[in-house]
Amino acid sequence: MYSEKVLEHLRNPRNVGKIENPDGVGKVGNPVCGDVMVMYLKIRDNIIEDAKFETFGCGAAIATSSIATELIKGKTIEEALSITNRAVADALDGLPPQKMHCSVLAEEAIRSAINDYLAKKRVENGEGRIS
Amino acid sequence: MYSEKVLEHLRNPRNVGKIENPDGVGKVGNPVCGDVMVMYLKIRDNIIEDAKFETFGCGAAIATSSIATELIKGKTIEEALSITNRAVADALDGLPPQKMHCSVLAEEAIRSAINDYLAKKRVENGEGRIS
Amino acid sequence: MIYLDCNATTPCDQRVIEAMLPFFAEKFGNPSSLHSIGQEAKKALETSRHTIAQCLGAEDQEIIFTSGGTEANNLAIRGSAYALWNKGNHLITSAIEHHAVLNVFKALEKEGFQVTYLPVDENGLVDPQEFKKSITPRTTLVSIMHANNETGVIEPIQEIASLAKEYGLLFHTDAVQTIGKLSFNVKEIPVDLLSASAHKFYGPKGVGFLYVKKGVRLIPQILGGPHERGKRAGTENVPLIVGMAKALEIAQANWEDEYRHVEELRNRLEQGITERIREVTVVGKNAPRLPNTSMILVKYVEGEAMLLNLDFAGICVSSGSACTSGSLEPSHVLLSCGYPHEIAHGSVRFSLGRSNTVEEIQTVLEVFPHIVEKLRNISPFGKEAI
Amino acid sequence: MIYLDCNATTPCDQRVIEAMLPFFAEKFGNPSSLHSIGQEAKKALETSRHTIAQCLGAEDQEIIFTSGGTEANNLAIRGSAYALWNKGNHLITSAIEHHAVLNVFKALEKEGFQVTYLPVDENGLVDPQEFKKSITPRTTLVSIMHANNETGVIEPIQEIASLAKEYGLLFHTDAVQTIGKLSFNVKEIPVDLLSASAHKFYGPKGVGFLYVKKGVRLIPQILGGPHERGKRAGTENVPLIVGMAKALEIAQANWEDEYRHVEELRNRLEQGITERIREVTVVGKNAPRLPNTSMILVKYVEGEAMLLNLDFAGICVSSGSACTSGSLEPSHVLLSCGYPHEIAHGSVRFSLGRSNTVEEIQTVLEVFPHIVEKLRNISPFGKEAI
Ligand SMILES: Cc1ncc(COP(=O)(O)O)c(C=O)c1O
Ligand SMILES: Cc1ncc(COP(=O)(O)O)c(C=O)c1O
Repeated sequence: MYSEKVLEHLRNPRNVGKIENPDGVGKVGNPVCGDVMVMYLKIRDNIIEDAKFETFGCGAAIATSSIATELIKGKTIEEALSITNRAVADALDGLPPQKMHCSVLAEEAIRSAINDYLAKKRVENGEGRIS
Repeated sequence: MYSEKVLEHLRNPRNVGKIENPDGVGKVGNPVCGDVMVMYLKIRDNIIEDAKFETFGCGAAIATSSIATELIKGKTIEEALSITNRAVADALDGLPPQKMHCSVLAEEAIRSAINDYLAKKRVENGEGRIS
Repeated sequence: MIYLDCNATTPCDQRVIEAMLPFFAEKFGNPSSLHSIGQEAKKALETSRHTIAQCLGAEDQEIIFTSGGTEANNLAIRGSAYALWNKGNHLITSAIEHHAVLNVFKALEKEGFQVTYLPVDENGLVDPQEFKKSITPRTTLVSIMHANNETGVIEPIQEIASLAKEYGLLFHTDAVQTIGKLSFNVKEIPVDLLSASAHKFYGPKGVGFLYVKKGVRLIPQILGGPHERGKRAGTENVPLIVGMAKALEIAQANWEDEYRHVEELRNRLEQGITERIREVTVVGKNAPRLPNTSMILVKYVEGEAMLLNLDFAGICVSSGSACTSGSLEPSHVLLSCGYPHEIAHGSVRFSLGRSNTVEEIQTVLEVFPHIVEKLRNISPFGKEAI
Repeated sequence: MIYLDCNATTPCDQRVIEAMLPFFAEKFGNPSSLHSIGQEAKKALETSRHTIAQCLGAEDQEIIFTSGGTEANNLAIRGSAYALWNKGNHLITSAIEHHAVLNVFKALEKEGFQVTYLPVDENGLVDPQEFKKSITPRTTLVSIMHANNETGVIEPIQEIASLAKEYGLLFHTDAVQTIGKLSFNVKEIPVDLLSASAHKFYGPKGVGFLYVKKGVRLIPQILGGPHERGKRAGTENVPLIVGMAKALEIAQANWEDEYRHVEELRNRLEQGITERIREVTVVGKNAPRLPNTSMILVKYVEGEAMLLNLDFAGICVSSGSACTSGSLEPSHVLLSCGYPHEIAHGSVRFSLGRSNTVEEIQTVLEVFPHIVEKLRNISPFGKEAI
């Protein structure tokens, strides 16, 4: 049911683990539903220098997390934010219909980690202060 | 579904045909139902000397007719009348349930042919006359 | 043995057996299993579905596997009658359908549906105009068989399907006797549902399929796991499905040659019989017919007696349909054609197949007249006509 | 490949294949045909029925052939619920039945029946006293599976069957996972209906049977010809039925040896896993269980991910039941046992068979801990516990 690409990413997931002192962290999903993704980002000059993930979930959840980190590494924040779940699935040569939600989760994880970074930056820049 | 004995009687039916000037004739069944048996008897001194049949019908109908003629040949009228449909079926090593009615037909054919004989005899003996 | 009972069942083609064999013990996985052994089976399942879909001009997801023609008919009729229950409760079929169709309609009648059983003419043909007249505003479904299993007569389903479409009715055809013998393209004949059974075209018994046009709703009849897109539960019968696909592929590749072959033999048989035996009738002779089927009525004798005597001579035929062989009633098909009971009782069906030969037909033509003579000799009827 | 998914399906035994083979192309007749080729098939059919009946202590006419366990369950439940409709509309089953049972009951609920789904304890056991309490004057039928396909837990059906008898209820058991693995005698356990499926005991897929105790009325679900004493229409699947009989015969002759063999391997597997991997649970460990089944819950990781990684290593297992493998919900069986969702998601089912070896189990014990480690390493959970 899975493409070779999915299986390959499950076999050898890229960028597994935490990043110490990450610039952004995104946690999406719910253990009750069987999928939790945590994405860690290192960002410098608007560029995603490093991305890592931790995932509790099925084969597709792990593979989409893995490919997602690859897709965003080296990208600008804007580029990363424009990555859709379709693009994640396509990068894996497709997903079975009942697993498409994993690609949605990956998209959300990227978005959530970047938003975390942007929020922190706003605080640092004083943008977060009540004026 | 049929016993070897049924098939053997169908293969080589005994006593097929008419008897010229029979002492008794019995015709039972109905072409609409798919079974008609005609039994011809030659009777002397209360003994069935000869029996022949003509049958339109399935394998079981032909086999029961054939065995019935065998069963009654050489028997007294009383003996012949005591032959039940079960006895006819048993003589063929049994019949499938949906074919048991053929043995009933054979019993009826015997009975009908003997009754015909007895009726004719009563007429001959003047018993049939209105007194 | 001379086997002339191909409408009852056919032997598996050797290539079909070879195609099935690896799936019993080597590639034995459950297609629902996610591991490689399961996925290998899943792949074979989907490849088979594709092969079958291609043969019919259908899309893969329009093919639902069943345990045979009977189940396919049940699923099609009951499944769609209930899916359309809110639109209407009037259904139309014909008087000469197989029992796997007729008995479903009879059950539905008891459950509150109204069913019209269209009559047929003396050739066994449904009249499309009669069909049109029987349509009511409450009509939802019409089921007319493609070819009759007893007589081989081919119904005008192209016309009926078009009319059904025009009136917005669902159209089902029991094509169990035609799939494999003729070519069928669902793009040419606009059917919504079509039943087929592998063992009629040199595939294995116990497997068939239902073509379900995209968008047609069907209430599943066997419930359980999410197999067959929720339309039919139960672990898929992978080896037999692979066998069915192979059998259909072979049949489709050769149907025209086979058509000519069996038609020539069948015509030779019919000509020989009518020349050699007095007072016989070939049913549906003037109607479009399957090339392999010959239903013969022999006056004054009964069908089963002929069948058994032919069997003694090593010739396998049927008297009416195999399904009703236990029953005492003559064929409902022949009665519907207007033959009286006593004539309908005297039926023999010869149904030929790809491996029959001219020599075999010659043997039948030598043997059969003697059998009829023997039985007519036993019969109390018809002697005066000699 | 190390195949540890025997509850999903088993490969056909070579003797089974050999028994089936002649019936595809040589003895290929339709059992309804009256000629010798048909009667030869008919004889094989009835001999197979006899063999199966003997294995269960049943009478021949109590065995109805179906297209598998799913169809047998559907026929048993729907067929008897409607046959008893006039007596009452309350039915009882358990929460942990296979979907081929559960989904029939769910459909019956929509059709006006009331269904009690008995809960189970943490071991997955139904409580016979709970069952007794759920009986109402309108109760007609109870269906409790013999052994659960996911956990292998064996339900107290002897007690439940006796209670059902006492209260005049019909008792059905889905014995798909036990027939072939254990011995079953219908004289000892008073069931009225029992379902079985050949592909679970080294027979072919697509064939099963329903035991129907003499006198039990059943509304047929597939209508057509008069096959199977009017209880199930459709040309009989002779080769597969012959194969099923052979498979059951073999299984019955060896079940005790096999029982000991797989139990020893299973215990070795469970001991090895619990020694080597922290925070794992063996489901139903304290309940009577099938000797071949081990449902293991591994904290912090998800079942499918374990399954696929095991497959990379050439080891075939399942995560929950094969049937629900497409779904996102964790096993309803584990949830019914009271496990929280996140734990239930981490399930792997090992189900062993006759051909597994100690070496294979050893390999699993070497490979599996690494897989769990790898996946726990990927997981955001459970690291603090290391
Ligand atoms: C026209 C027709 N429909 C349905 C069937 C039933 O199919 P199956 O034998 O696969 O149950 C048959 C043959 O038996 C048939 O000839
Ligand atoms: C307990 C149980 N019941 C029913 C079934 C369904 O049987 P089949 O696969 O023959 O449809 C299965 C297996 O799939 C099962 O494990």
